[in-house]
Amino acid sequence: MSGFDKVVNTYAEALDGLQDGMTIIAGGFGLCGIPEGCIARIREMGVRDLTIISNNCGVDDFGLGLLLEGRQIKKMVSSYVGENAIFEQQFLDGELEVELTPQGTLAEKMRAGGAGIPAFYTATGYGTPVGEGKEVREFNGRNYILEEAVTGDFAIVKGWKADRYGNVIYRHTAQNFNPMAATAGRITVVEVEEIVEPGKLEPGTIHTPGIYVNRLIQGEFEKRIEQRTLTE
Amino acid sequence: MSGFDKVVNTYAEALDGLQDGMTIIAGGFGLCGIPEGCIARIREMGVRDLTIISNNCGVDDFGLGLLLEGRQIKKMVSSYVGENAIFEQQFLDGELEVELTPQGTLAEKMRAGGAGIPAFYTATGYGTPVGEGKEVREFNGRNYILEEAVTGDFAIVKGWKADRYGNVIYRHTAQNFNPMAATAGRITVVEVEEIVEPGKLEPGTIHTPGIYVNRLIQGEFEKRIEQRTLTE
Amino acid sequence: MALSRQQMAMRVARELRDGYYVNLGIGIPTLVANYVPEGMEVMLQSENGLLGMGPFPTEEQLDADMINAGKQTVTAITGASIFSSAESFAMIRGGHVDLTVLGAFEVDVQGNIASWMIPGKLVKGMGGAMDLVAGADNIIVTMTHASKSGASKLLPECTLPLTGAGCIHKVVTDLAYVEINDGKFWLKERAPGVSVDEIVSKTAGEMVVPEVVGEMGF
Amino acid sequence: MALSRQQMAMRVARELRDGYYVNLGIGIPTLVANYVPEGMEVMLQSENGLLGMGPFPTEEQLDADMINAGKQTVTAITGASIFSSAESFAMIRGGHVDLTVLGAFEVDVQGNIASWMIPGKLVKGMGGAMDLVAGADNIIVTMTHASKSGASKLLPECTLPLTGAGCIHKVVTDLAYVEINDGKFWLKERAPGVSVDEIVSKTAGEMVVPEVVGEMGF
Repeated sequence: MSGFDKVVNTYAEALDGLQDGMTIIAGGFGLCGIPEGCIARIREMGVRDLTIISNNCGVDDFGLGLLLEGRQIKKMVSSYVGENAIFEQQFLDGELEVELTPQGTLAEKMRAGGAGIPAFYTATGYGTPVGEGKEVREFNGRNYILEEAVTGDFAIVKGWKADRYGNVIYRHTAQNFNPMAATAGRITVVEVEEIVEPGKLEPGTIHTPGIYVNRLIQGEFEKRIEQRTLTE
Repeated sequence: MSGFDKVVNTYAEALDGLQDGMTIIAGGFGLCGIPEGCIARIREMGVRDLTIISNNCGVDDFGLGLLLEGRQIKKMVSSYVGENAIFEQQFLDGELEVELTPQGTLAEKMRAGGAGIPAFYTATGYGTPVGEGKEVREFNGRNYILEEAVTGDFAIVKGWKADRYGNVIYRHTAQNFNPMAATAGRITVVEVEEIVEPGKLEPGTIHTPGIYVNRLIQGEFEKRIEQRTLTE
Repeated sequence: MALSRQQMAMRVARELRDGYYVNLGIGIPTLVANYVPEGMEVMLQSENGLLGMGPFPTEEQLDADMINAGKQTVTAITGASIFSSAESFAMIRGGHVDLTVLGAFEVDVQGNIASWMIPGKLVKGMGGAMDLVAGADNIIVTMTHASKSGASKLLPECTLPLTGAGCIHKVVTDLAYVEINDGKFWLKERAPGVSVDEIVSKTAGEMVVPEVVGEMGF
Repeated sequence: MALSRQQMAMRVARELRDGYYVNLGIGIPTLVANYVPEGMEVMLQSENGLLGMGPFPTEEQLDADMINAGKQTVTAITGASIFSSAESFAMIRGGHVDLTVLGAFEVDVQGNIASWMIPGKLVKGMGGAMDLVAGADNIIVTMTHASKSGASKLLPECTLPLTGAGCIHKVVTDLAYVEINDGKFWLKERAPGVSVDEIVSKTAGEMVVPEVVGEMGF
């Protein structure tokens, strides 16, 4: 198995090296497909002054909300942060900095960070507060703004199945931001529901090739539902 | 099945509307995963002055080489065009214009074209003939050049299986440029080895969602091997 | 009489075509899915990464890993595809979605839209709205024509921070169907029993009114 | 005596580490795969879209849909992944490949490399070479130290059009292992029986020569 075996046995190993002031890119959308175990471990570690790049910031007592509770986040880069009273309080108190980024731009910034694209143009946000201070350029008669890539010291990612080489498959819409996050961490940690032997996953169905993954851990997941909507 | 049934029964229908002077984006790498039926039909149609954006240009008597044979190509945008004597002759005679583009930049330009990203920066080609005349910009102490997206009037794509809604799966390394090509055509034509009913393909394993596909046709493929290398 | 929310959704639904890929925002836009005309099929795109969104699940189908952009549990229809958020917004930004329906606070004669931020109030974020308005060629805004206090939402110039610039051409309000072109509102249809005068009086931006304005039928 | 092609590949192989993802170019670089040290595993990336390239196939395994970047039929190892060319070059350009080995016509003291185009000769294209040299932190160029006519390929400044600027730091030639830093070549090792004088005489760019230059062992 040797050098390509990415499996670690504890979250302590998985997040070894995470320090105050670092930037973390987190997968997940709402509470769906979030790296629950990594978040719990970061809470336990007590590291502070974190910059977190994630589409949302969880709820008060679950997901990234736990790190707000621990006053560990200095800055959030997100598209929507509306589900969280602690968030609101820390923001109003000036403890928490927020950089609102359109959802598609955020996904593309992560992808760009992993793909060696330092910046790209997008029409999203042109003429809005998001475009303020950013370069505007016209292509084919339309105006676009320049957006720069993001990368993280760590990326924390939730997968479904992975082989020991770190080839990952996501389940349903729990995919969301996870594949891009996985490419954009200097150290990428993936937690999954099941680890299988190499060869068990069909090569053409792998969402995140193992080259992006540094540490892999099997976790247990509450998978809390944010809005339980049922058919009548 | 209604409005989402993308299946057409003839290549004539599949390429209806293709005219002289148009730009075609073609999937494939070498002779692997090339839209054989579309190419044959374009040869038959005799349309001329085409701009073809494709990583390679086939060989003399197969693949896009057939369109060279028919003197139908005005310009090739490719990363490597070395396997083709007709190509060489037409290029030296000044009949054929060639825009050499690094392979990764070409793939990214197609993706950008489909993804509404008009341009992006890349280090690839900086300081080389590819960078000449292109904007150079520094990000984090490194120099990058600006590359613009490409789109086509048509995209011609080779898949493995697709459902009638145009959800496509590629087989092995016949994937190559096909998924990006599929996103970048005003009209995207996909030919596959097998068409199945919707629901037969697992939603999370689909490489090209049907939203990108306008016309789908079941073809027959020679799948010629360019370099047959066997283990001793 | 002003249209109900259901009637507004019904009016929007008339813009659907067979085979459309559609993104529906939260609120009235979501209701549009209930009024897809008989014999027509549309496929719903949810920007978190699902093309072919189905109805809410039964207890047995309920799955925390299957949600929509509103974070509600949903199902996927037969023939759906599921992908990353980067791929999802590639579709959106690349103009592959045929119709986008969303709410707004204000629109103006230049086709600007404000829908995400009220200064002084806590800002929750734009989510995918800026990408949706920037990416789509075909957008319908649906909102009440005026606020409860009577202030017009169809303005000469948006007063709130924009979601997108120059991207809106069609507006369905509770009073009218209005198009936006050449720096003007163009009154196209009125709600049953609503007078042109009422619509004009509640439209702050310049509006072109044809001699005859047809009444929507329901 | 100058190294054979096999010995050059063997010398390059000493730069491999367990768990490295490696991209090997055509020619001598391809031979490196034959000299992976015992007990060490590396995974080969093929830039058309395959991570975990295996050996050539048997007749039974032969599959037109499974080729490498040189368009040769190959196999995939257990634990391989297959993806689009855009994803493949995201890996490459994003710096995720641990080691890239490729041939060249020339390198110079600034770390520039020329490997794809000889003016006056027909240009076939750069393929993925420009992406590979721009994306990798760790690149080894392997080539003969001088041309057959004796012209040095280690120059003060490349004369041919570049493949990449300032990106090369390690060169394995048939005569020596040379590093490039601070605008100079640094002689690190010499081929068995090759004198420092010969190396210096065949190196046109400024070269720093330490007092003792160890001989490569094979």
